[in-house]
Amino acid sequence: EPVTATKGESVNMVLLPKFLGILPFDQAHRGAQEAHAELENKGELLYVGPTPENSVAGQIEIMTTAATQGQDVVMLSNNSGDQIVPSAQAAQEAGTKVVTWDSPIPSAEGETVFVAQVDFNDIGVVMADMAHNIMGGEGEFAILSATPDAANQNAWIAAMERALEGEKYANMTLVDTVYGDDQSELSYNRALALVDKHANLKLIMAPTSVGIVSAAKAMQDEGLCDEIKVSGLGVPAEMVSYTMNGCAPEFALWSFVDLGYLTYYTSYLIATGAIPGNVGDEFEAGRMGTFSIEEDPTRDAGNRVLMGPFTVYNADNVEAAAQ
Amino acid sequence: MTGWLQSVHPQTLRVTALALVLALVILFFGSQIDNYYTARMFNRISTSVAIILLIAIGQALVVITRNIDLSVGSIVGFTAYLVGDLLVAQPDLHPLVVVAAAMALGTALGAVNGLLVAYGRVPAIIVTLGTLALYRTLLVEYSDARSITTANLPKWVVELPQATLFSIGNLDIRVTFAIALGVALVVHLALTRLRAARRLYAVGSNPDAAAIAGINAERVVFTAFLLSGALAGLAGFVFLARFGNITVVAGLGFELKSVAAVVVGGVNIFGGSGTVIGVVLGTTLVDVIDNSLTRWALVSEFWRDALLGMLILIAVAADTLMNRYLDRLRRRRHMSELSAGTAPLPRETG
Amino acid sequence: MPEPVLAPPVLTLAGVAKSFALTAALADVSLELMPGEIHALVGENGAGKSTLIKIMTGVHQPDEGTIRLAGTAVTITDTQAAQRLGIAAIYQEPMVFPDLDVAENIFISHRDQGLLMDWRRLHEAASSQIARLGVTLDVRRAASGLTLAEQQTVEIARAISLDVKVLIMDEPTASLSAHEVARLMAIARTLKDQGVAVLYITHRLEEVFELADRVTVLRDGRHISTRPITEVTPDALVRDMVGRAVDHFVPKAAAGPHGELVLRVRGLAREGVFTGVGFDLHAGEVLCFSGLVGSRRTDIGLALFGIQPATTGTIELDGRAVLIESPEAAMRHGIAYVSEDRRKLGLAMALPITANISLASLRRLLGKLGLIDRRAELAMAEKHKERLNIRTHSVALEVGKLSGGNQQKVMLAKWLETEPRLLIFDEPTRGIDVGAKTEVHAIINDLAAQGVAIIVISSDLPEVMALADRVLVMREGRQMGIFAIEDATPEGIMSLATGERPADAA
Amino acid sequence: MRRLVRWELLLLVILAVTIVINSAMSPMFLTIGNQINLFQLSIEKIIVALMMTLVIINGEIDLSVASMMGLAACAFGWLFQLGVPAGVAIPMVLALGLLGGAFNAFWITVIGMPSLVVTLAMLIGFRGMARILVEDRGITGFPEWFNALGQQPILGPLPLALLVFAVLFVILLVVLHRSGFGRKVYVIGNSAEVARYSGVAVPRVKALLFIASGFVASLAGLLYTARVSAVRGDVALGFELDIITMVLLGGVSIFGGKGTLWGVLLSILIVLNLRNGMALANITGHLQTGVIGLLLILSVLVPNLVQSARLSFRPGSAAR
Ligand SMILES: Nc1ncnc2c1ncn2[C@@H]1O[C@H](COP(=O)(O)OP(=O)(O)OP(=O)(O)O)[C@@H](O)[C@H]1O
Ligand SMILES: Nc1ncnc2c1ncn2[C@@H]1O[C@H](COP(=O)(O)OP(=O)(O)OP(=O)(O)O)[C@@H](O)[C@H]1O
Ligand SMILES: [Mg+2]
Ligand SMILES: [Mg+2]
Repeated sequence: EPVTATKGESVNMVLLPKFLGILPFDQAHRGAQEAHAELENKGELLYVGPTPENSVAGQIEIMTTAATQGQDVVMLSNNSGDQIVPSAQAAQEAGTKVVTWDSPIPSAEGETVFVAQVDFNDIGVVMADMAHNIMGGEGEFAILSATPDAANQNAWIAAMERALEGEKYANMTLVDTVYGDDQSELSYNRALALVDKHANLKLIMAPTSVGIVSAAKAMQDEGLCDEIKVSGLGVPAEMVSYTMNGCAPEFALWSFVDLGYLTYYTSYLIATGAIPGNVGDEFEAGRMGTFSIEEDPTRDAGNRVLMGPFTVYNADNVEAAAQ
Repeated sequence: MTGWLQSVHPQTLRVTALALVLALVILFFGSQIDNYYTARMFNRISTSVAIILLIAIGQALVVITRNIDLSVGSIVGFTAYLVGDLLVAQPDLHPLVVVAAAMALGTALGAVNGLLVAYGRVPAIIVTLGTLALYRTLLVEYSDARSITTANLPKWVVELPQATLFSIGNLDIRVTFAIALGVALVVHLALTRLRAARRLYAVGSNPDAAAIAGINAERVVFTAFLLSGALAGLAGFVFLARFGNITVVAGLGFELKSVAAVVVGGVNIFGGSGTVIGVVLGTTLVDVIDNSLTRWALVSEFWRDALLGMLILIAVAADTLMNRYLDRLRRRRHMSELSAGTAPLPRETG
Repeated sequence: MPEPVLAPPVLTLAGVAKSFALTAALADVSLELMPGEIHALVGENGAGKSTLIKIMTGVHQPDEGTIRLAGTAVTITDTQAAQRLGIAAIYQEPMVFPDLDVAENIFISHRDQGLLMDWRRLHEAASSQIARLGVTLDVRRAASGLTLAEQQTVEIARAISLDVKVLIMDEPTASLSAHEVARLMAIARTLKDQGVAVLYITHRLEEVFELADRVTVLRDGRHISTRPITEVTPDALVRDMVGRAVDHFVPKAAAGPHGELVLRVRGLAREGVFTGVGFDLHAGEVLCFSGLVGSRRTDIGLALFGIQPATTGTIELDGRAVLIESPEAAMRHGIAYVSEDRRKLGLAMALPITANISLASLRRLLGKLGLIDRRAELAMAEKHKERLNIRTHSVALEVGKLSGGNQQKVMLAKWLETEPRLLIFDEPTRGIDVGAKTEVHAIINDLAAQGVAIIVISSDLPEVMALADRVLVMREGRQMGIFAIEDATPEGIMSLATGERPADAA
Repeated sequence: MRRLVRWELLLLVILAVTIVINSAMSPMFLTIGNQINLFQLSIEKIIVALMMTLVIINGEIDLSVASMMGLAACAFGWLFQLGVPAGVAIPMVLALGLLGGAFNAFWITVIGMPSLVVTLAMLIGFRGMARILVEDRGITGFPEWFNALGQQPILGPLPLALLVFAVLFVILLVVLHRSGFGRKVYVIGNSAEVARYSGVAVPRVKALLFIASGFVASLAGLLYTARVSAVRGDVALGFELDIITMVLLGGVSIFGGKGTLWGVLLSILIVLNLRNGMALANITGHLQTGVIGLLLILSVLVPNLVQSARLSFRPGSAAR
């Protein structure tokens, strides 16, 4: 019997993104606001975050401050790896729940539960499949990731490499993995360097929204879109022109609005004590339906709520999604 | 020893040493990377140099006056975003108006720096460390987490990076690169020919003496910041055209990159000396090293930065030592001529 | 002889006063400059001379008083304004732009030369300005390599190249030797003939009497007297300046037998700089280096002090050959070098007097743990303040705020404190007043009497004649000869230094 | 000298105002726990800032400190993964810090390159070496005692890093303001030539400072590792600007020769309290950096304006 949330309780909640100022996290904020209104929470929903330059130290600082302020729950898109653990544990001890979303705490220590946008293994498979589609099942491709420290990207790349071992992908070779540090300029230059370094390159797979547009623009600018395609994870609004002109025929993403919404519900329920946050808890998350807490198969430890699914965008649906 | 050394200006010597180092670096990578000496490589590097060169030239103007502008990265981001926003709202604006708007915006931000440094007498590093944060804050607040996307930009902007002015064989001279080179040429001519521009050197060389010589040092410093802002604004426009997708992190880190290009290019960080040719060579040197390392098969992704740091260090050291050696050679030659009685005595003999 | 001047004064200062935080630098000073006169301004160190001229050129603003130019009251807000009014100055401390070449340095203040640089014309014009001063200097050279005297030359050329009504020279000859001084005086006279009012500040009284039409004395920031030169005697002038009578030069103690051989130099050379230097120096002996500006005397000092070590030759101290490759090494051997350029090389201008005086002998102030004994440091500074008569209300004052002469004394104090065996003075009395000069000479003689071996590099011939036991003459980096003082005449030294007489005639 | 006293007075006033406003805004602010947290959150930066004060007063700059912190942390993680016991790895990492500092010092004092260029290159270089060591891994699982060093109180409520900060402050205070070495640091900052002509071994002083700077940075890197009990390639990324900001706000002249450690201590307290107060008021991200940037500018601008306003009262005495 799934648990339903009691409306109108007073829960102070903090939504803590990797950093402020970019679209996906703002969308998640919108989803959380939607849930906040729906649940008639008498408490406050705060949206605070660090700057991109100071992300790790900033997240730790905000986590510590939230505990000091006696907030009830921090919803964290973790950019700090396990460096956040001591402060998250301290927060838990002080009575502040820590729910992660988008990007978990790798060791799961100090984390109550992780709201996963999709199954990380699935992302690997989908990326492999998109590559397979675009390349016609054979040839060389390379990965352009964010930073070497980006935990999600690393997990997705690992999952993709596992998927590539399958029979279906036998004629595809992953020749290189490079990092554009989630900055347009670096990503753009790295993409071109990949092209020069690997004469037979057919695809650049960029599991990061900054990387994928930069790579697409680079291929377009150098007139390479016919030979080398771009794919990965991207925001439809940013990708629409490249999908329509064939530079990036296919890419995937999930809804950050929904992710924010679901994270809010999960956190609210845990903070109000409606669910303890253990494996097996089942609950109702408003318009999104029923979810449950399960063990996270993509990490050595930790639990997750799996949102899913995600959408693969192509020329047929990207324009509608970009609106 | 050769006679020409004696007549060579020290700045020329400096540039020569730097050019030699650059040549060595290119020769080295040529032996390591297949298809290195190709038009494609030229196009890659020329286009990637274009943005940072504009910023570095502005930075050089400021550094020559014994100041520093750490806010250039934020100015680039700010103008890129605002001009993008303007273009989304009014896609039919004439390109020249757009460029003018970008430069005006940059100039305005540079003016704030300049006012505070020159007339507020606040050290440049403090002012621009402050505005580095402030301009970025303004951008974040203004943008409200929206980003500019390629899809909403006019076609001519999106296509600008691939626009080619003319080609020599396969060598494309892209418009963006031509803009940067054009600016470099204009500034070079100004710095060597324009009387007013020489005051930048005077002020940076000895601010006290400048005041006493009747130079309006405040105005000179203010102007340098204006120009740096204007060039960062122009770079912001090129940035917008090149990457299309502008978020609040646009231009992050350009401040240190431009300072690196400027000091590698032989501009004295304590003011008073430096040439545009040096800056062009310095920018190119750093960029060639960076771009070559990413294409060097032997080097794994994780080794790149360590090598980049070491190569910059070695290049600058080589430049320093070579420069010092040439200078010593020059002086020694002068003295041996002196004692042989073939050179004019440098001083009064009665 | 000066005619009685009838024309109205070109520049009039009336009741000018100026104070800095705790110092009243000027109080109720009035001064009139006539067109076509050379007006000398003299006074002790710190009397307020430089402050007065900085008020005329807009560097400082007066607290009280008025300035009139040709009868009309003016406010001189900054140096540009002064230049527009036709007032230019050569400052006491040369202010050149090290990164610009000599020619640009000379013409930097000219604003009527068009939009673009004409480098060829610039260099030609600069060459001719320099030639007017009787100096050969490559105008394409960057000013950073110039010696202090050369910098002074550039300053002078800059000032006289401007079309001025009033030219102020603040100790222009402080680092020039007789030869260049003569050229400068000739120029001053030419300007005077063209109707320019020249205000000439100097501590060398013989120049006052040779050049000036009238002379004004300042003391402690107050105007003491202004008189035609014909109506004053040197002694009267000194009395006005100091407020009491002063003996001009301390007579040299009879050159007694000198002590042990301290320093023996043979075949000393530094590649491309100087060559063939050799001499002996005994304890208690004063050896003076004489020569024209740029004759590389300073460089020998620098070699002995390890700043720019010699490349060939031997240096023996107490009969043992030593290698001096750094100032630290030189100081370990008991060598001290008082630089000619106090501003750039001698003093840390932003630090207090105490820290400057103790700098070279810090080690002796260090207690356990390497901490500075501040009380001892203060006592050290006070001791020198007394002994050298350093004019300041507090030894905690930043050195940069002292007058030029007092700065010089602080620098001397720094080196005296190291108690060296061999002391090299480079232009030790540059810019210090007659009283102080006498004091410094007395100190040098004292030190010699105590058995310190002393080298004095000086462009001031009377000083050389007064101090030296022997004189070493340099020309263009070569040692031309050594005289015992009994055999030396100023004319003999000069002709050797200028090459008018073959070297072997010495 | 008197100027500096006035500067520190100004900082003291700013600090007092910050504290008053903070405690009025948030009841949590003045709790001991929060006060310790406020230090803990930036403790490594402020430790490095103390050493940086000496480097900048000496007329130089060390931009490589944050990368050295990262390298130290990564070297520690890497050694630990290799099976080196933490107790052995610590001295090895500290030695690495000395070595890194000596490396900087070599190019600066022996080759004669400007420290800005050298340390800018090593800002990239040290970070790159950290990358070589850990690549894309995150390393955790250090021994309890090690993590405790960064997280548990050692003396009363005070954690180790805060004690290190206090001890380092006192040591550097004595060294800079009382010792012969400190005097030389000031003189060199004022004019390296004057120092040389006075027999000061300028290269030795500079080299010592850079070596010490490398050492302190590596120590800070270790303290950071203990505090967050994990290591990644981006440890301390970008800290250099914060560190330099604190030093400059403390009244230290970027041209060298001027400034005191007291000023820097006050500026550290201001920045930390301001940050903390804003965080408690939920002002984060760019707004926070913006406010600190504004403070940095205003703290110099306002006194300047006040001064010239006062001077223009007495007509025509604009002191230059
Ligand atoms: N900027 C300043 N701040 C404080 N005091 C100053 C400043 N400039 C000059 N003074 C003081 O004013 C007095 C007059 O100095 P000034 O330089 O005019 O003397 P001077 O007559 O030129 O001496 P000298 O012959 O040594 O050059 C001195 O006591 C000096 O210390
Ligand atoms: N061409 C030059 N380039 C750089 N430095 C120079 C040059 N000529 C001289 N110097 C430096 O200037 C200082 C004084 O030099 P020099 O030996 O010519 O002085 P001097 O004979 O004492 O004459 P002066 O009266 O000019 O001091 C020394 O430090 C010397 O190295
Ligand atoms: Mg004077
Ligand atoms: Mg000399």
